[in-house]
Amino acid sequence: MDLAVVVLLQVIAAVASLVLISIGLAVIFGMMRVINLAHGEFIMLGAYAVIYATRWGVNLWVAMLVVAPIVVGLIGVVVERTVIRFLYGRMIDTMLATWGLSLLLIGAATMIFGNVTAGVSAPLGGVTIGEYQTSLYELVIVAIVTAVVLALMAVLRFTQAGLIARATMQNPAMAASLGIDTSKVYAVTFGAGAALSGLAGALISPLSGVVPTMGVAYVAKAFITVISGGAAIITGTLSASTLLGSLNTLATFVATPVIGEVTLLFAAIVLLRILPQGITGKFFRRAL
Amino acid sequence: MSSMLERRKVLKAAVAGAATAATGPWFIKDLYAADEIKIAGIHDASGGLDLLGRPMIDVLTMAVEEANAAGGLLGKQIKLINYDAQSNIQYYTQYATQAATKDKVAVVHAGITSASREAIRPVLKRFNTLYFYNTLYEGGVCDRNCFCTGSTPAQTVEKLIPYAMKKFNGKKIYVLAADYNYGQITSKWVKKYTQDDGGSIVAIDFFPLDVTDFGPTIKKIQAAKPDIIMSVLVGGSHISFYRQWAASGMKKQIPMASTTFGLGNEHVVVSPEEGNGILASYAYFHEVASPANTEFIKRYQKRFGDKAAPLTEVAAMTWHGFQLWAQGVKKAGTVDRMKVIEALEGGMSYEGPAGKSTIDSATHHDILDVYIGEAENKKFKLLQSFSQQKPADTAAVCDLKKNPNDNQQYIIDVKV
Amino acid sequence: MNAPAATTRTTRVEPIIETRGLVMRFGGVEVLRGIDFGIAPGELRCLVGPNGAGKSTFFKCLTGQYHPSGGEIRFKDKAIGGLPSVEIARRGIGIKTQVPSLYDGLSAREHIWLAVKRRIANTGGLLKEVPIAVDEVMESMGIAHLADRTVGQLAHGQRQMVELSMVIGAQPDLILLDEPAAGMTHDEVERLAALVMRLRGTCSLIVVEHDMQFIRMIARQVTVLHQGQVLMEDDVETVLRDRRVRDVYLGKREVV
Amino acid sequence: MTRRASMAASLVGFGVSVAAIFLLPSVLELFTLINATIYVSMAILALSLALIWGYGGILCFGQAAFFGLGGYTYAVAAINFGDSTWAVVLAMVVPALFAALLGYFMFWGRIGDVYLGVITLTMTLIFFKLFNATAGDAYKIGKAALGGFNGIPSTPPLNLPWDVGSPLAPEDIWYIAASLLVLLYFGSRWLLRTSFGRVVVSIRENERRSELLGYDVRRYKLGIFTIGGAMAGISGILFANCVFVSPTMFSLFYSAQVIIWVTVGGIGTLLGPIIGAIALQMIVAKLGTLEVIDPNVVLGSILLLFVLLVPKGLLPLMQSGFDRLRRPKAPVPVEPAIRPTATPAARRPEPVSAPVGSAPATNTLGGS
Repeated sequence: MDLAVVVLLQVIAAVASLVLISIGLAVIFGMMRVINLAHGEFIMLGAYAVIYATRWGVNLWVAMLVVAPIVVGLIGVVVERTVIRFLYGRMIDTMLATWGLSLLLIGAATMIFGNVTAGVSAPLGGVTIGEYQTSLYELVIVAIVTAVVLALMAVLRFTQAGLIARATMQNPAMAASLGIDTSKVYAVTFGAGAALSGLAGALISPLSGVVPTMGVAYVAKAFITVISGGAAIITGTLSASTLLGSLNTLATFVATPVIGEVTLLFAAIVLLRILPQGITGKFFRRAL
Repeated sequence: MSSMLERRKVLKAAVAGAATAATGPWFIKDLYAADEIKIAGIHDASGGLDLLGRPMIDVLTMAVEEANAAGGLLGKQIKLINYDAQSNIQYYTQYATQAATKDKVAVVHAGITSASREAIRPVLKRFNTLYFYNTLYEGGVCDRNCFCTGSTPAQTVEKLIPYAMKKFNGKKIYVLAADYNYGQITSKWVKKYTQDDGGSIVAIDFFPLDVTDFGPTIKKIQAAKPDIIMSVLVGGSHISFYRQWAASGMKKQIPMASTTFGLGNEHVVVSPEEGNGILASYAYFHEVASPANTEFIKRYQKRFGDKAAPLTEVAAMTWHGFQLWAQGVKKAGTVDRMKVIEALEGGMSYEGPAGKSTIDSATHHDILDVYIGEAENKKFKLLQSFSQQKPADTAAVCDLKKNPNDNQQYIIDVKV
Repeated sequence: MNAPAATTRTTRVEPIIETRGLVMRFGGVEVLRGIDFGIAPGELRCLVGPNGAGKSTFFKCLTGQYHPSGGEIRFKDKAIGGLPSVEIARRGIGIKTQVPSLYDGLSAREHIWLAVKRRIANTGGLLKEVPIAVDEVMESMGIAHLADRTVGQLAHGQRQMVELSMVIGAQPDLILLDEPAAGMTHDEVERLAALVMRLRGTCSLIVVEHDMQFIRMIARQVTVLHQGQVLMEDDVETVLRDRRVRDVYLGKREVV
Repeated sequence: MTRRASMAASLVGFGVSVAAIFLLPSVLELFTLINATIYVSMAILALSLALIWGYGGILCFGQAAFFGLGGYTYAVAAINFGDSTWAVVLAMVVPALFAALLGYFMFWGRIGDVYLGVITLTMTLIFFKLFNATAGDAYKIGKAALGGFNGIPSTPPLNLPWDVGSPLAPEDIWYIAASLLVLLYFGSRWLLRTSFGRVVVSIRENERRSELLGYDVRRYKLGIFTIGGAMAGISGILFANCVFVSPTMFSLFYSAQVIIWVTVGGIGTLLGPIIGAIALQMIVAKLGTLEVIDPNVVLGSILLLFVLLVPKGLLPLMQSGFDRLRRPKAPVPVEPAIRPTATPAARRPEPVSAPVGSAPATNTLGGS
């Protein structure tokens, strides 16, 4: 019984971490039809932001929840202004350009931070569930991810900024004729997506080693999750993460971490074959 | 490409003519190569294995510097070429080829993981270049061109398992191992010695070197309820395990021993709460209190200052490996590969920071002093030592005296 | 008006293509609302109607680009509704789309080659016949002088001719022309009309066109589509005189 | 260029490359020659993607999958057979078969542009993970242990056909690799001139049109995809011979690099990607030894700058520059001189989608 609860918690944690690493990419893809292959490096920069902020004496939670998103968000705006905006409407080209950016950032990080593994210790201790112990920090991540998703939903649905953003993404020409500064909307959206990636990196940093190349491990997974989810940002990411994350964790329990990963990847391939537009291309089409 | 070659030739000629070789660009050094002995080091100074690699490079550099300061070898200066394989096996092959065919070095000290060793061993054998592998590993390499100076399971794991079972008063062991030849074979030894000592293995889980998420594994371990965790994990990513293990609160519940913890200074990287109490066994610890070691560490810290990391077996054995080779060259009076091998096979021995290492001529492995230590506040507390342990595992399968042309790594058939 | 057309007319010939109750829905919007339509082999039919009447959607259903939501399409007495485009093309329907659909990076000759090669391969002919046939088509269509030009660089009228040549070069049994005269000069329109007249009899044609001059030049029978249904069907003069037609369609355009 | 001029250019190119193949071993030192062999084998990989992506319009992020399969098949077969002859054949057949299977799965499922990219990428990752996890004793194919992370370092080198006693020296492998590159390059040119090749190109230009003409687009895509897979397998064999076989062959690193080479060299050309592959490898190798700047920075900047400033790639840029030089002397053509550079639509295989809703703005309103 306790084991079932623990497994369930583990599944929830895995789904949350998949949402966490994908949501920044999903915002940028869903809103702008741009696939940002430098997403993994935004995660990496978020993690480094935490490492350096804590070294300079910033409180760990402040570093994770405030410093990292702001730093990476600003980097995102700069990237949008200097690269992405020249490539709107050219999806493949943006993929290639952001891939170049990804390599550039890995190289730059290697030169600046060194190709060595840094890390911070996980805050908080364990909690006891019956006979089992689990990490409290994992549960905190679940809570933060839930909060982020709810906030994102609220922003998109209920605020003026969200409406402007959605309008611009739906029909830029129309939005422009209504007096909306579309290029500003794009920049802010890209920045917001980057900030979410930065947050992801920050929250991951206590759990895994921080190296310049760490993003590579996440970008493919995030990419696959977002595409499997389809165009709807939140519903798509949630549904794909739930499906893929659960399969991954259960397979890991039954077999090995490798089989878990492979199960996730196979599931994504089969899913895309059945639903070439992703989950929300078929279901929940009107969702956010 | 040919134009580059052209330019190089022209430059060579120009510099030779002007006789200003000393200030010439780096690629002209071939010209006065005859005055020096070139050796190569190939280690990971970056990437996931940098924690292990950098002290090895530092120590090798220091060994060459000290040798040169003392007048060099056979009256010639030694030139060390350090390659950074960036934790990428492909670079190992590439640099080994380069060291052998382009630099034409006298010896290559190289390799951290067993994967990297098995990648370069055939290359150096093919190009007739002597090879020293200075890392502890799973045993079984039988190759006359290769000397393995690090410890093997028969020297360390055999001592560690009964010690841990007694200290932790438990018999059920859960093994976590890196998923490549080192982890695969070492976990077999762990199983063998556990069973020899009356214990049992609950499970063996393998993890690729890039795995960082151990959440499900930690839950699995809890469900299996072992008495002891045995970690055969390797490299930067796997450090996450120690962190996540402590964060889940399990560290207080189940004690841990390891064949690798501390080897890459994991005990310094993680916090004391995460690392304290983990048992490990090596042929060298930074904390070894011999005069030779104290003196050695003093010189090392003087040379590298702030950069000086605590030294571990891989660094110490790199030192021993270089010294053994240098002694072999002196005895042979030449850097000629076969003559040096023959000199080394004459029971060559060196007494240094890690105590006495003697080359076992039948296996090309070392007879070593071995210690068991416990991590305590980013250091190791030495609990017990065992002097002059033989590489019994490899000796059981390899006899280069009888079969000098043998060239393989025996996967020792562990009876379990 | 809702009676199956054409077949009830003078001859009792089996129609080469026929639709019954053809319906096409997009989400909640019904663009085709039960179209009954048919033409006899060798017939040339013009299809007119205001913007949004469903003409291009109708063509897309006939060529398998859309899968009809309901109703039936029969071609040469076989049901083809919902078959993939390739299959329909192979059974002998060719289309010149409204926006010229060409290979901008290829030469005109390569365009015709692709069409002729498909036809000859389909009929089991020898590949070495292809180049000769390609030259013939270009000669007869009057585009031989464009043969080696990259189509992306041609003027609009020339592009129309290349696409038309490609469609004709494939020698389908039924040709659908979606606004072939759009963007052509007066001379080009006249040549086009002559060409269409020449094709009559060798194959069946359905032409969607707004240019009433052009329709008058080529058509006898005209079908009027309005809001996804057949409004009327008659000879060209009758249709053009009809008040309903003027109301829904011609009144909005100053073509006549 | 007229047909005759291009024929002459081909002949000259062929002559120069043959001369280079035979001259290089005598001027280069062994190490450089081995590196040159690696470059050439990677250029074959670039060529395979040039066909699949540049001409077939299939954005494949997983060329490394075929490359790795080729390498592993070769290693496993050569170890088991002892003789490399059938190993070579198998190492082309297996990736080709796999490409055919994957292609069937994708093209018959009507999966397009970005989704093709995701699936091929995912496939590569699966291979990487699986082969990385084969260190255990259980993972043996015949006599060959797959070795997991370790790979198969003791891959036997190529030998003379059916003559195990004559393993080839690094020089011989150079001759083979370089000749293969030349052969495959001219073979690809020939392929694109056949009727199959022309239809493939037409599909890249306008898939819908080819379908409406009655071409079964899926089969042609499958064909070119399979050929590209086999070619990547050949590259894998050569790589296995001059480096060694390990799971890194399936890594994102190779998939990424090959896309960069094709982009930089010029998509829609065959020579461009070859030049791109060789030039960029040389640059990165040079920078790697200088240790001043991280090679990733250079590679990333190059890709970024090319996408932004030279989206058509190096070779088309040079060609149009060349044409512009020649132009004033040639008789002024009658039509307005729009060079292909001005038709960006032809550049990318798939029509690119704009931000939501803005794509088909103009044409759908005109009456349907």
